[in-house]
Amino acid sequence: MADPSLFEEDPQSVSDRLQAEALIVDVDGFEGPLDLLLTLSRTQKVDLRRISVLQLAEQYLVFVEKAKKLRIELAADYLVMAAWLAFLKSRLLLPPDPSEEGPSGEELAAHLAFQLERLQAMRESAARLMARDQKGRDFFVRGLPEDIQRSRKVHYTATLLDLMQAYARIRTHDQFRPYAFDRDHVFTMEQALDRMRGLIGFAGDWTDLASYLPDGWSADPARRRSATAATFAASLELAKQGHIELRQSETFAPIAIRRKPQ
Amino acid sequence: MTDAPDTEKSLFEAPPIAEQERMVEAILFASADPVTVAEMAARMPHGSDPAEALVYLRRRYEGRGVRVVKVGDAWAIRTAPDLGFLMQKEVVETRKLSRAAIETLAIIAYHQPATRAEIEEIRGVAVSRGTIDQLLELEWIRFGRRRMTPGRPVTFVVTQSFLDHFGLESARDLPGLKELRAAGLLDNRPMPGMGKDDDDGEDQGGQSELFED
Amino acid sequence: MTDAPDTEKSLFEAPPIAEQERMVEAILFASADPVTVAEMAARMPHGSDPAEALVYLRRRYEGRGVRVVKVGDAWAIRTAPDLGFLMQKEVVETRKLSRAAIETLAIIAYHQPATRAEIEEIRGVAVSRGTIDQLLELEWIRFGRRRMTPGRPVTFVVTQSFLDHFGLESARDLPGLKELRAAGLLDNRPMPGMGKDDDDGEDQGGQSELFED
Repeated sequence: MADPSLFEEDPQSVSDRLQAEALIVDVDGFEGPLDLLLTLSRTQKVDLRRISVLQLAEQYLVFVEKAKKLRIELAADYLVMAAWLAFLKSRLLLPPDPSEEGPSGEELAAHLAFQLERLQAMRESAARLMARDQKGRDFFVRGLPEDIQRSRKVHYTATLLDLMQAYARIRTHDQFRPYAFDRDHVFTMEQALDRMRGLIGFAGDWTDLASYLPDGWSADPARRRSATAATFAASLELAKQGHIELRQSETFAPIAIRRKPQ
Repeated sequence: MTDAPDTEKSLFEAPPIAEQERMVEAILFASADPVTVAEMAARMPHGSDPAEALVYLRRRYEGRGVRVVKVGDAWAIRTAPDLGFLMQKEVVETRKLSRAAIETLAIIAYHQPATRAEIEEIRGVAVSRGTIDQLLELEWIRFGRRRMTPGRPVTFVVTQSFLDHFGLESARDLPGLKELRAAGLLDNRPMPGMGKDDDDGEDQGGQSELFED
Repeated sequence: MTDAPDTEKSLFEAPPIAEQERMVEAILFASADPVTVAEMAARMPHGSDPAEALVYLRRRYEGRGVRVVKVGDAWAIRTAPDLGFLMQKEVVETRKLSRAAIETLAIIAYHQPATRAEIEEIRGVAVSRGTIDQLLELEWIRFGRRRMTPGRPVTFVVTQSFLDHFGLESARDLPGLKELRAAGLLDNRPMPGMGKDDDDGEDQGGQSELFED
């Protein structure tokens, strides 16, 4: 709001100033430009549907001018409304230009009148609503409500989609842990080496390499193949390191190994 | 259930309607908040028809010191408004609502579902966060479905508590609603030259849907 | 007042006794605590006789769902004792089945009859007793025939309730892995050279074999 000292610099007469002040005294009391327009419209004392928007625009612009003179800072939306009303005023005053795009001044004015009427209607409705009998003021609820004792029962639920997704999850889990999968059916050379190092100490005599396959790896063909290959590779490694000797009587004959005599 | 064709008989015989009326009476007396027919049915013996019992109960309390009132799709017992003067002791001091809050509430009630932008357009001024918060806190409004327009704005609708507080059976019973609609004052009329007609159609759909019961 | 027993007449006309009865009814309804006759008289219009109104009110509520009862030297409205059962409510809470349970259920559905060891082998993790119990209790699985293998382990199969709940005609209607993949439920791509489709075929084969009974 204005600093009182501002008024002293103002060249206006006392009565002018009082009049101006009367208008803006409650500028804070207005809830935006539409509210101000609605208040100004009351001076016309007509049905809002028959209001003169041109006259209303004039009143509003005068108001804003006065506020400016008093160096009252108006919120931006008041100024936006002023600019729009100035534009509307010019449209309403000038004969319509057929080449001009957009809605006519009359259409815009009608819309403004509609907005004012609607706001007014909502105000009245709000007042009527608040005038109704209200709970806790005019009518009352049970003062001594009885608690309902609750016993809890849990109801579990799952959808078909949940079920299918769960199954898909399990199956993909199996298939897309390839390393884990490999470990199930693949006997690595490292494993074979570890195993044979522990066993060759007892292999003084020629022994069939096949007997070094780990337990449980001979039944399933895939596992047997993997274990055989790993064990054979491990035996080559051990021979290379000079720990064992290998022999095979003919092609495809069983391979035998023994500890290399020290 | 008792009206069901006689050929089929329920395993559990529903209690006589007079007994059901007593039950509904007890349930409503015991609760400070409105109770739905479904909630009553869930608590009453199998085969009970609380809706029918309510018809009798409501009639029984006509003109009495307390009344059976409908609140949305629920029911409650409330003291007769003309006896409010006896209850000074029970009066709950409610925080005084600001003018902005009252108007915002009315706009939501009459235009529901309403977006914040729509409220602001009608009032011609920004709605402060606190106003909406206050109404939400009072549980007089709640979030409705998002509007299927760009930005998918949230909407607000009034609640059962709102109906209960203002003694309304449904949002259709808002004072002057019919007149306002007839006068076109509840239309979402866009500013000429700012075609928002798509919005409009949906609005109307949403609204009548909510008001239809 | 015409019913008033005494000859003394108040300066202020007291309301008719029927009206006083309404007032007592509203006061007792809205009060959080029992109300004495003196308190009622203090709140009611001058000349009222709440004690007399109470006599009428009590009679009116005889046999109703609530009763007017004396608590010490005060009065209150209370639920009729035979309707106490209405004040108990069973709260049904809906919860999602745990991941362990849904996976176990899925395995039984796809591989039935399945033993616990088989379920554990497929899930790659132990199945807790509680999980099986929960599914049994939900009546989504039941015991099938014992497997004719060492230890004669029990098997589990899905029930009619299961089929009803999941909207299936039979467990064979469950989509196979191929279909799950087509539906985007198996979004992982197979490792090159890991003929997954063989797997699928095997599944189907295994399954139908199992279902032949």
